[in-house]
Amino acid sequence: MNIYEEDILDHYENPSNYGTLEDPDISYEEDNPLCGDQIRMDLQVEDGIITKLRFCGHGCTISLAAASMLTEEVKGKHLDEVKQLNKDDMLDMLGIPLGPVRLKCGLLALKVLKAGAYGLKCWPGEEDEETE
Amino acid sequence: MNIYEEDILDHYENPSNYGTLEDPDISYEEDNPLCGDQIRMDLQVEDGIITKLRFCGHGCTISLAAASMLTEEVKGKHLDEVKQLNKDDMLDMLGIPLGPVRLKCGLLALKVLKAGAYGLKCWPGEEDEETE
Amino acid sequence: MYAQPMNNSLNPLDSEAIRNDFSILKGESDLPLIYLDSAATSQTPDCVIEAMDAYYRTYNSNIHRGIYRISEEATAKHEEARQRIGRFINARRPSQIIFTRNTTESINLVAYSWGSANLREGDEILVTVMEHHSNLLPWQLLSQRTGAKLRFIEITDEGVLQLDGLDELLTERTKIVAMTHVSNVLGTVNPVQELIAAAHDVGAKVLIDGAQSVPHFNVDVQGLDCDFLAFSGHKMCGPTGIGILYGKSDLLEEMPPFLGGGSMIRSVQRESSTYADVPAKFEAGTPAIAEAIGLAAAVDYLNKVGLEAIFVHEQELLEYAHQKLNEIEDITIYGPKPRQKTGAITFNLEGIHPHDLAGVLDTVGVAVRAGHHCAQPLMQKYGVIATVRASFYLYNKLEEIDTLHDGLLKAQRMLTRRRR
Amino acid sequence: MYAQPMNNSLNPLDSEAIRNDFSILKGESDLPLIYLDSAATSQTPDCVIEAMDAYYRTYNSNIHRGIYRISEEATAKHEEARQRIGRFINARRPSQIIFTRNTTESINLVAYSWGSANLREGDEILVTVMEHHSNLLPWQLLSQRTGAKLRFIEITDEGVLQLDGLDELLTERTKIVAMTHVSNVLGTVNPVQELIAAAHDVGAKVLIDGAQSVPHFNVDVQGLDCDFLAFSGHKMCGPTGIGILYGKSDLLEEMPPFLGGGSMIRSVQRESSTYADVPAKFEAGTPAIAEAIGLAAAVDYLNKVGLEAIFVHEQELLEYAHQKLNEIEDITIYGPKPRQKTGAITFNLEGIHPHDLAGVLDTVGVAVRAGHHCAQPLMQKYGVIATVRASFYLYNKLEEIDTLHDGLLKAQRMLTRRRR
Ligand SMILES: Cc1ncc(COP(=O)(O)O)c(C=O)c1O
Ligand SMILES: Cc1ncc(COP(=O)(O)O)c(C=O)c1O
Repeated sequence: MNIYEEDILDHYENPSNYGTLEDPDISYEEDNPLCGDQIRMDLQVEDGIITKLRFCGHGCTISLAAASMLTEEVKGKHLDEVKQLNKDDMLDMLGIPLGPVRLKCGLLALKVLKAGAYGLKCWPGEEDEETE
Repeated sequence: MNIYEEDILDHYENPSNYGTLEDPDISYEEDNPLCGDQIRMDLQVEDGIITKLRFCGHGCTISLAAASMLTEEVKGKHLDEVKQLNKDDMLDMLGIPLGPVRLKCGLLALKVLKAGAYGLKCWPGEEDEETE
Repeated sequence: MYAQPMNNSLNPLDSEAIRNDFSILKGESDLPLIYLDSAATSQTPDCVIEAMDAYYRTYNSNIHRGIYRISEEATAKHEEARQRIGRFINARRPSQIIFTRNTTESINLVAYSWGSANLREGDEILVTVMEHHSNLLPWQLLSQRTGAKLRFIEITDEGVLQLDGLDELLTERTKIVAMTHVSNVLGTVNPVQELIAAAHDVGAKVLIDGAQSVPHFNVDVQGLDCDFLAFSGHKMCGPTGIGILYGKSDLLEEMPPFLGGGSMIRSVQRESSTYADVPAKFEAGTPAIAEAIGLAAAVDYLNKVGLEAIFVHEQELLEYAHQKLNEIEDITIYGPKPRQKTGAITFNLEGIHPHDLAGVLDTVGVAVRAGHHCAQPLMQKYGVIATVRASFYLYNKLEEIDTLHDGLLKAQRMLTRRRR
Repeated sequence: MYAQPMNNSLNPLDSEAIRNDFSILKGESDLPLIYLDSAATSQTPDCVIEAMDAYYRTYNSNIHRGIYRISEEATAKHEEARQRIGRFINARRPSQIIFTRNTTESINLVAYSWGSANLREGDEILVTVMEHHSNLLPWQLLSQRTGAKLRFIEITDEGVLQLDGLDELLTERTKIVAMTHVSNVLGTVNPVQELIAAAHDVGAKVLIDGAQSVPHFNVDVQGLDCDFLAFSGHKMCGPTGIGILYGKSDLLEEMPPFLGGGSMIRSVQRESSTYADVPAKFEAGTPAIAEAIGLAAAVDYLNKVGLEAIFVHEQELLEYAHQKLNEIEDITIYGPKPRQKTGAITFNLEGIHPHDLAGVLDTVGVAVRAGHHCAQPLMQKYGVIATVRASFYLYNKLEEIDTLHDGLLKAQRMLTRRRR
């Protein structure tokens, strides 16, 4: 399995929900200082439901494709559901195996979205796992 | 070849020139802090010639046997000759191979004697060798 | 203390089978190697050597930030090693495991980073008289930098901590207690759990020097509640060049960096920088990658044999060693009896220099250590300059103690004649 | 600069034969490993792995103070390694070679020990904009501790040091100049010899970061007259976990200790201690014994192949790489031309993220590094966040550059469509 699957490249080339919102209820932006990738998410929310969202930024195929896929996934969902999304959900959407470095790319959009949904302290992929 | 040769043990058991001098011209003492061995050398010198000498102290077989052998060797010699003695001369007297730790024991007496003959900055075995 | 009670229905350890795991113990030299110096460094089983070889021969590459197969593999294996080592001491999170070179560097890291940030003139650092220089010098240097005062817990003649009057020593002025879990000279197992609780009562942090405990019995950092634990790979069947510092997360997070360089940063500007999260913050530069992987293999090996079985086996060796060595005339054995200690027996024979004992033992193939064992304050307490130490590990056999015993008699025959 | 002129009658290096010395390059995976990341870490020849194995399998033991055969053997081999490594850089004495974990620790040792003892507010530390974080962060931290000010030598657009106006930067206030011999990103070889002389003229000391020079050409510390030189084993065919600090004897002797612990002492009392002579003073705790022995084997290996032959071979690879990569549309290559540099070629392709370039190259078996290369101030100077770097060493072949070239074209086909 190759990380440059057609599906990833399609999203990279023609991302869904790319852009910004005029008057977002929630807007959050974050970068990965190691590679400079940067994603911003703008959300319009009604009764906790995400009615509209846009992302923008720059980055590698993985971080942009992940952002695009994620926006498709969460549109129409409740913020509480967004808060439940984890690393594995994001990897399922991407459908490719990611090495430790690219994992950070793959999770950047999710991090931004969750940080938007509520304050987040650390990277989703880096939540300190228990040793057991 | 064993470091516990009879010759070494003999010197250890019946050291030559063990003791102190009443009124030495030169007296110098030094210890090896790593193992606590301690040697003192008292010398009587006439016109640069060592006419009488005694050593005392405590230590392992190697350091005491070395001291005993060394006193035999240098008695009647000129201090200038003493200054020329080096690690290999001492090892020749001992006649046994010494590992890096025991080398320090084997050279303690020589160090003390040479320090007595003139100020010495570092251990004879540790004179910084050139790399080439 | 150590994981008690021992399960006595435990399968005894098969030391013959174990010896087969160590090439060095199968060597074909004329004299067999009777290795009784594991407290200095342990032997390395073949599986550990092979784990490192596999790194070098199949996926050698720098970790973190490498976007290609072997670098991803190396990164994954390195971080997996952190996990496995963390689990071995029951750390809650892998990020609490910081890779260093050895116990010494681990302790210095705390003394520089935590120490310089937290100690002031008037504060006190409490250590014991039985510390290895590696758990004393860093605090001496810290005390010179900060003006904090070093205080000492004394030991009894039997070699156990003198805890009456602890109230005098452990006070609100005490900011950190740095103590060894097990004495590398006497084998004494200290009551660290009680001392940690007492230290926390006065608000002091506790660093445990686990160099001689982690290899020999189950050390549970959450159970002990220690703030820091330091240990070395090379004393627990692992390679040289790798040690561990465990720390409580909140402490590690608020500590300033120690070494600066690659990998410990989040972002660098010319004049200043922000730092990475733990553990990266404390791991500047290319780490000892092969060695971390080797240490994880050692941990797996110890788990496979079983720490409890190792402990029981060592107790058996110790009891036998005490019994045999006590038969020797003019011997002085330092420290407590078996059952209150682990791993090592330390002694002197009247009138024979420890160097000579070690030298004669070498002629019969027995490797022991003679010297101050990097514990001069302890030697000073006993009024000696040096001792001989025989120390045991999972691969030692009872018969080896017979050879030790006979070698000591040989030394007496050779060297106790009529020396003054 | 580097040992010039190159002897052109030199036997060219036989890279096919050399590849046979490295198990990892003979791997039987489906995709061959085209390893173009030696500036991050080099591959390890089998002879180095075997030298370490021999230690573990036949004479593994703690060094210094051990009075038995294998400890004496280990001690002798460890000190012999110091000699051989010293000779490799033409150090006058083995005691000038201090074993550390890596370049990073070597530089931190100087910044802590020499730096804390010698720098005051108002003093200045001069570095360059092309430093690796490991030769920047230690000085940032030192400047925070002491109040000394960091100043920077700029670089030109071609990636060489901007030396007009050096008089302004290098003054009596300058206490130390810390600079890399070779840029790990651009490959630029800096005129360190001239800068060392200029620094000495104003009374400043000079630390040379030799991480990228010592592996690639002959570095002569006496010829250069540098005060300190730092480098890493893992970038010169040696193992991980070992680095070197070279220093001038008088400096090392007057510097205070850095890490405290076993082996660095002469004598220890409770409150204070006296310290051992160099190099022991700076080598607290059990050192990376196997690794020192491995690094000496690596040095022997490099000597056998010949540093001059390696340098010539790398120049050939570099010339070819520049030529092939320049054929690619929309490529930006950073840094100077071959002949003014060594080891590495760094570039970006318009509109493609460096991570993606590295990712696509990985699919054709090519291992390169993408990122800021621990040189963010340099990235900032070029206004980029990351680049791709291909770096070469003795085992690389011209054909591998063809695969790199083709992989880059593949990435362009895949990824340069109509992204905004
Ligand atoms: C120029 C330079 N300096 C310092 C370092 C740091 O070396 P290490 O990670 O081995 O400490 C590197 C390695 O990338 C380097 O290239
Ligand atoms: C109790 C104790 N602490 C610290 C050390 C130092 O360990 P290392 O030399 O691996 O840093 C030792 C090793 O002898 C030890 O026994």
